[in-house]
Amino acid sequence: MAKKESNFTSMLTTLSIVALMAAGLLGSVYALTKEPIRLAELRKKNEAIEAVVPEFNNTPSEDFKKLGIDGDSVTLYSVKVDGKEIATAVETFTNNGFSGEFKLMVGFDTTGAIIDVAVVSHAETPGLGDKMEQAKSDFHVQFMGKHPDEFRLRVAKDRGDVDAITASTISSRAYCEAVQRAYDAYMESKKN
Amino acid sequence: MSQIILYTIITLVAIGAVAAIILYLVAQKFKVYEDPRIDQVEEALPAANCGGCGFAGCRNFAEALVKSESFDDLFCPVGGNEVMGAVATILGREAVEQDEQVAVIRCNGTPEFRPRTNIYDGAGSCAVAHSLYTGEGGCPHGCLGEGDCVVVCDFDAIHMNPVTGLPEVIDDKCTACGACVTACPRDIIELRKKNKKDRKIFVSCINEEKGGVARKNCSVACIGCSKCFNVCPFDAITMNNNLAYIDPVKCRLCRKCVPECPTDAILEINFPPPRDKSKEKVETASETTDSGGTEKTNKNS
Amino acid sequence: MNQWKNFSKGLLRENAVFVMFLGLCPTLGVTTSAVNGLGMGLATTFVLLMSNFVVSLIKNQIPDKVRIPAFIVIIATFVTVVEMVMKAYLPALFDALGLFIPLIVVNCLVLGRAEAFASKNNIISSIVDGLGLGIGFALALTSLGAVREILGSGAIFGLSFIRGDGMLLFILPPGAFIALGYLIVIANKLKEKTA
Amino acid sequence: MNKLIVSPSPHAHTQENVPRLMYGVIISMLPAFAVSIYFFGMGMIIVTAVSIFSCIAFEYLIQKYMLKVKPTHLDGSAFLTGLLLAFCLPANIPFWMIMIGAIVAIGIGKMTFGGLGNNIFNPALVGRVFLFVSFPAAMTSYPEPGQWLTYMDAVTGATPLGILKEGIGNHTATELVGQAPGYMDLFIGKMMGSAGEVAAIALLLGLGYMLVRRIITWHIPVSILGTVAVFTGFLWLINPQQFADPLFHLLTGGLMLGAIYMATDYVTSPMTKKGMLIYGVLIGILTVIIRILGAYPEGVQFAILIMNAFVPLLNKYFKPRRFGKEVQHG
Amino acid sequence: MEYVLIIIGAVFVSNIVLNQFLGICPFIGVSNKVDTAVGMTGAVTFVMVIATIFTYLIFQFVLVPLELTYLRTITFILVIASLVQMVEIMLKKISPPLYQALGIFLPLITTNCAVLGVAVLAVQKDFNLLESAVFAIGNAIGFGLALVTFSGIREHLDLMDVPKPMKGVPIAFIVAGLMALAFMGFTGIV
Amino acid sequence: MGLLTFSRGGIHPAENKISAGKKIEFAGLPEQVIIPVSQHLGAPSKVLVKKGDEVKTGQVIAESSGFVSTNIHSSVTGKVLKVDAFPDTSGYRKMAVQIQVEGDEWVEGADTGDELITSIEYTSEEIRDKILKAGIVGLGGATFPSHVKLTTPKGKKADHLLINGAECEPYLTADHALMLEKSRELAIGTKILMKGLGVDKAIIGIENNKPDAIRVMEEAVSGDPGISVQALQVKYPQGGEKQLIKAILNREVPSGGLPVDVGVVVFNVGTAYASYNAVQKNRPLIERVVTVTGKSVSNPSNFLVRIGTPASYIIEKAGGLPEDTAKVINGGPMMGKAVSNLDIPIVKGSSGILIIRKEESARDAVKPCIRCTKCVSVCPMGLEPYLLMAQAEKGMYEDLEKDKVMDCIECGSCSYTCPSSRPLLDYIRLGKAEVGKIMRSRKAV
Ligand SMILES: Cc1cc2nc3c(=O)[nH]c(=O)nc-3n(C[C@H](O)[C@H](O)[C@H](O)COP(=O)(O)O)c2cc1C
Ligand SMILES: Cc1cc2nc3c(=O)[nH]c(=O)nc-3n(C[C@H](O)[C@H](O)[C@H](O)COP(=O)(O)O)c2cc1C
Ligand SMILES: Cc1cc2nc3c(=O)[nH]c(=O)nc-3n(C[C@H](O)[C@H](O)[C@H](O)COP(=O)(O)O)c2cc1C
Ligand SMILES: Cc1cc2nc3c(=O)[nH]c(=O)nc-3n(C[C@H](O)[C@H](O)[C@H](O)CO)c2cc1C
Ligand code: SF4
Ligand code: SF4
Ligand code: SF4
Ligand code: SF4
Ligand code: FES
Repeated sequence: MAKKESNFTSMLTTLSIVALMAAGLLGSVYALTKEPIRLAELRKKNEAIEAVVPEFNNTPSEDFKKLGIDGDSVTLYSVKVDGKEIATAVETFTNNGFSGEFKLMVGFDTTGAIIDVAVVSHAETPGLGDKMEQAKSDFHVQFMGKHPDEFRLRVAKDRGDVDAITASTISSRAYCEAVQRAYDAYMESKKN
Repeated sequence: MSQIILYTIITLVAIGAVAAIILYLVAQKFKVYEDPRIDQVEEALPAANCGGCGFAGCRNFAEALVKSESFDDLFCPVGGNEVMGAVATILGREAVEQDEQVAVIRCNGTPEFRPRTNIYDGAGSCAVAHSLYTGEGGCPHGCLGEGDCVVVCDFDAIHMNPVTGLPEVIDDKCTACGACVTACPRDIIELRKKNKKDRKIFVSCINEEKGGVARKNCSVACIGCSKCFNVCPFDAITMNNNLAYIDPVKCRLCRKCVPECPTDAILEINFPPPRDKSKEKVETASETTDSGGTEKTNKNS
Repeated sequence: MNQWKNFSKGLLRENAVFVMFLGLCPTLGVTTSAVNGLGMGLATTFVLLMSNFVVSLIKNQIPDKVRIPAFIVIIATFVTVVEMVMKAYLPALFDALGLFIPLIVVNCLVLGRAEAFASKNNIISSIVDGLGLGIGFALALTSLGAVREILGSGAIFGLSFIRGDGMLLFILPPGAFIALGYLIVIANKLKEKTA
Repeated sequence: MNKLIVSPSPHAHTQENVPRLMYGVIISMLPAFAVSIYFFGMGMIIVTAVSIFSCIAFEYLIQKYMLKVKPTHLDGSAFLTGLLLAFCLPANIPFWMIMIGAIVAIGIGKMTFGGLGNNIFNPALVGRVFLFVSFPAAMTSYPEPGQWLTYMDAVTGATPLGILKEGIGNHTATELVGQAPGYMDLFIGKMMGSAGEVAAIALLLGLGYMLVRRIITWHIPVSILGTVAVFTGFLWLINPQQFADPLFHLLTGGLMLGAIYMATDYVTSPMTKKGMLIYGVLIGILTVIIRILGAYPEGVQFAILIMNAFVPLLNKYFKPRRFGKEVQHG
Repeated sequence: MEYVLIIIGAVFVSNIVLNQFLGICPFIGVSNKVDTAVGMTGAVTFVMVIATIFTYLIFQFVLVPLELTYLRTITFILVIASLVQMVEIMLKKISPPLYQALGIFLPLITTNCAVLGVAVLAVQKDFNLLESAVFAIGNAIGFGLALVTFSGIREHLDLMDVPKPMKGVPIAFIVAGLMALAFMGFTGIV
Repeated sequence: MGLLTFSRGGIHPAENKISAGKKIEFAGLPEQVIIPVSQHLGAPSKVLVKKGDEVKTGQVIAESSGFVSTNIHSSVTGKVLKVDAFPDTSGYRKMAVQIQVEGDEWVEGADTGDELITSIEYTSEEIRDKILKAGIVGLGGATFPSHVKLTTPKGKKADHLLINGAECEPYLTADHALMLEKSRELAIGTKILMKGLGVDKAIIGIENNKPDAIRVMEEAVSGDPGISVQALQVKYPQGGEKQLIKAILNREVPSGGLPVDVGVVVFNVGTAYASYNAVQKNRPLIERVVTVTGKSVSNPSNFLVRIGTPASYIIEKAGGLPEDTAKVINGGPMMGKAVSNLDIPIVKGSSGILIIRKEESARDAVKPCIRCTKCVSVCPMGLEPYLLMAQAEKGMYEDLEKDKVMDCIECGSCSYTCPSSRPLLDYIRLGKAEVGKIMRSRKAV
């Protein structure tokens, strides 16, 4: 079959047809994957929340409020069982990680004690800073059950109660800072 | 859902169309004349604009192709040989068929024939040695043995024989690129027609000094006696400045000249051994040079 | 054309990464582990395969002047499809590959093949070509990922075989360049042997 | 008669050659080596021996079996690379890490480029930074001085710069400098740090020796040390609470070792005096920036490597003043 | 100050080539000569800034309102491709010398991940228009810094005796790796 | 005045002036002489004699064949044996006249007496003509025809004459001996050259390691207000004319330019002495002072040698070739040429025959450049020898030209100083030759 002649109309029509077909395909795939993508994202958030609080039966990822703090915002998810709040999961951040910003999820029970801490996203060095991930070390365990009012959220070097990850003082310190920020936000929200 | 598909279609088509129209208008307005062959060549290229060819994009490469005389160093790694072939067709620059050639070393001044009179202690470069003096053997035309030719060969086709102090060409590897010919400061290397079974007959000397002088330094030098010239039935030999030269095209490899040479300056390589006793001497001579092992048929007997 | 030859050339002889040096960004960017390399390789293979297929299918309907834009649209479409599907069903891998999924669009390998091969050959050859190159690309990424993972974390496909950590450097950017540099040398040696 | 030797002029040559230069540098490092043995004892000896031996062995093996060229492992440069690598490692580092560092230094840093004279980056520093990045834990725990019979089991602590980096923000610089050893201790090397970098006085002695023997010129070390002094002095004058004083910066960390022995490596430093000065000043600036702003407490190693990359450009754009460029009448 | 930080971050800390792995193909391909590298840098800067601004506008004012952000990739690449071509055509007519200096690099830039990458990163990072432009400039400088330095090293290596199997691309990668290693020193300065 | 020197680069190799203080001795006449017809820069002279001709000492046997060319005279009396190509220092054959020596009878008009003729009774044209006729070329080594240097190009003006008594080459003492013994003649020769050139200032530059020569010369010129003596620090290559001009007058000859561009002309002391003989005594240039020296030489000497005398002849005179000889050099160790055979004739440019022992001769194995910058810092021309060598090796001629390879004065300081024993100058010379070719062909187009 001979090649098509290149003139303005043929060019325009071909391009339009290609774009049309592409758009058709894209639109349909989008429509098909839209829900799964939303679910996947939700699942991620919920998983992070689940990791730091006890069982619940509401959808905390849809029950949240944002609180502006330190030039950015912290999100507080309220965790409920049968409509009764049993805990709060706070998504908090720090800008002082070894590689800049990272995000944590901190669970507080109704008294303000820490239930658990999990890492939401980070760019710390694999093998060093990334030991703060729950799966990679027990660093988070020392925070469980501690109440920030009596547990000094600082690394030992800064005269605190936290044992830093070996060779990762910077990450550990940032981690503490983020937890502290979560607590501050939690207390703030309690006040109102 | 259908609404999303609709928006998608509209947006995409709109962007596409707007881009196309603007481009079309701009192209019309800012037209510049260029060699149409550049377009043609560009067509043939993959348009990957990957820079793999070393140029800044396919068009740039196409311009280079159109402008350049030959395609040496110009190659598109994405398109490969097919594309390059297509480009050659467009530009009508099919490689001209040539007689296959191979490099030969026109010096046979081994230490045995050309005793060493000096020791060279300068930079390991023939060019440097050449500009300095006549060479360890005193012959102002002979091989200096520092291996400039070896260094430039990209095909590993030429090596120094440590025994003879002369370079040797591996015929199968030599692509007749001529790099060694240019590199040799003494023009010792010549590209000669490749014959059947890699046979060669050539005068392995380029000394233009008078016979006596030439021979004093090297016992296998061409002394310009013209005996070979007289015996050649095909007029393949010419004499110039006390030096015989065998034209590789006219030469029919009859070997008549070989035994004539009083100094064994004419080499025959890769021939079966001579039938005749009187040629024994010649054979020994070429055997010595061949001791490096490049030649196969010599030892066939 | 001999389809096996057509397929196998992409594996080593004309390997995109080791020989043609195309698509280097994802090669370096995502290969912190063998799995990531494999995932990226397969995603690229899919796009390559589909775009080669579609391009060879419609090559005669497309006027020359709009060839490139048309191809880009086609490729971008498949890239977006991969992007969305991966986000929906393999979110962890999607996070690991990040920016490099959309960047498949500009991978010279894909556009180059569409242009150089698919727009000139029939459908079967184009598919085989895309598959060969794609798998070659995936192989290269997987091997680089494996090397970096073994040296950098002392693990392979996530299975750790030493206590503690490996040489962290290989997980970090400099390690990617250095490992690839030496892999290219090894690939060249292999190529010489098989040639 | 003998055969006459023929060669182009000149027919005379100095006594100086590569091994003599290299061993000259090695001799100049002996005082620093002695001080380090005094402070770190057995660890220092083990680390140095392993490092030197591995560098020479890897050079030999790579040249002989991979590059297939005549080995030059005894020309002193591999010895020197080994010695310098040892000097910038902690004296308690496991010996297998030293060997990895050596193979990286010699294999990647030097032989990949074709051996002596061809490399772009300082091999010993490549080895060190490779280890630093690969094994940060081991590379950031330094033995305390004064332990003679310990190696990997040594008691460790933080370097003065480490104390500064860790503490700044929560404490003032003056407080932190006070926590570190006193200036006299810093000067004689009684502090935590890499095995050979501690003794400022011994290193300066070595510098003097190299200058007298004309192995190196003053341009690089002086421009680096001068820039660091001026830059940190300036900051200190602005805010002594936040920034440590220049003397502290000069005497701590690997600055002396780097400025005297590693930035001056012929192969990886510029070819002209102008180039050397620019190179030195930029190393100084980068060092201070990394020390003060960066994530790492110490910046010399990176500063030198970064500037190594710029050396070809410096050589390209800073040529010696040619004779007779401008005509003078006078 | 904020803008300065964006630039320093893009140039030194997360250098687009040495740390982000974008634009590696031209980094390896067009780095044989310093002069070429300088030309390439000029062209990349030009296109990167314009492309980032355009794509930013289209993203914010077309795709976001229509909730079509998933079309990001396809629209961006279309915009960049057309833009490059348009610039090329116009440059050829308006300023042939400039075209000679920069234009020849333009086609190469379409398929350079760096341009698309920066455009995508700029919207991903929620920058505003000015920040996006500054971000693009920073990355272009970062690209140029790496490319020019690297080409200086490669020119230098041409004079050196690099072992045969390492010659060319392999040694280029090793050098890039060691440069990346050196640039790790900038970690944390912003 | 204090000690002066040039400002950048330079080296100080062991001086080894073993033959210093030896009186100049006439070497005598050999059996045969071989007189090359090209002993100078420029066009070879045209041979006027043929086989069998009888010639007298001082007779013209080859005449100038152009402006940059000069006459060649027979240095002996005898019969022409052959006009043929004979090997020169390099072994390549060059045209020369071989004469069987029969005696030493001078041509008419030559004044062979010793008395000093002080007054100069010639115009500058006449001086130039006499110098051309006498076949005088620069005896400092470059053998550039002296009458050309005396002819100032249009639009340029010389204001200073420098007499080069630096003799910075190790071992050589020929100029030194000449200054000690012929100081008065030298002073007159200097005045002749000043007149020929039309300048009224001349400075004689002498390195400080020859204090006796400085004293003697100061005495000899004390009556002439226009001439002064300048003591110089000992530094090689102080004798290079560009360095000498920089040292004494602090002027820099521009790249690619000539000394006259900064108003200076430089002559060697030997040239000044030869000019005296030519102008005042009608004696053409047929002999010169040659140092024969070396650590093993039994009798290191300064000989007055007839042009064309075989090197082997004067080596015999100095006690014969020592057993441990490895290398024989025509000239000094820094710039001289190693000879490939001992029968080569002494020519106008030969300032010494240096015999080197085995242990000093061999070059070390070439090692890679360690980029120590020593070559860069010793190069008196501000070049980068390590780079030039690499470029020459790789055939990068454009870059070579850009990096000013043509400025290299081939002093060899770089090769001398390189700790890696790199043959820097060997390759730089090669590069210069190639670049020179390219530049000439460009000019031709
Ligand atoms: C390549 C590399 C990556 C690093 N990554 C981290 C990190 O992710 N987190 C961290 O806190 N420190 C990191 N560090 C910093 C050092 O380990 C630093 O010495 C340490 O944080 C402070 O020492 P300390 O924790 O032993 O007191 C890294 C260092 C290097 C060389
Ligand atoms: C081509 C050429 C032309 C020259 N022309 C002049 C001239 O016109 N005037 C002059 O004073 N010297 C002239 N010279 C001589 C040089 O200045 C210089 O004295 C000579 O080359 C020897 O110097 P050297 O021994 O330092 O190399 C010329 C030299 C050359 C090679
Ligand atoms: C490196 C170098 C060293 C030289 N050393 C001397 C020297 O010591 N004495 C000398 O008379 N000429 C020396 N010359 C030659 C001078 O440059 C110059 O040619 C000469 O003085 C001019 O005088 P002439 O034409 O009478 O020879 C040297 C040249 C060079 C390039
Ligand atoms: C003054 C001087 C300093 C040197 N510094 C180093 C160094 O820091 N690191 C190193 O590996 N080699 C050093 N060397 C040795 C040598 O130059 C090095 O092995 C080459 O870089 C290898 O090509 C030095 C040599 C000298 C003369
Ligand atoms: S350089 Fe070329 S012509 Fe010479 S031997 Fe090698 S391949 Fe043959
Ligand atoms: S043939 Fe020529 S280039 Fe080769 S070694 Fe002999 S002289 Fe040198
Ligand atoms: S480059 Fe030339 S001028 Fe410079 S030191 Fe070497 S020989 Fe002398
Ligand atoms: S003196 Fe020798 S080793 Fe030093 S830079 Fe020059 S060439 Fe290289
Ligand atoms: S893949 Fe990034 S520029 Fe080629």
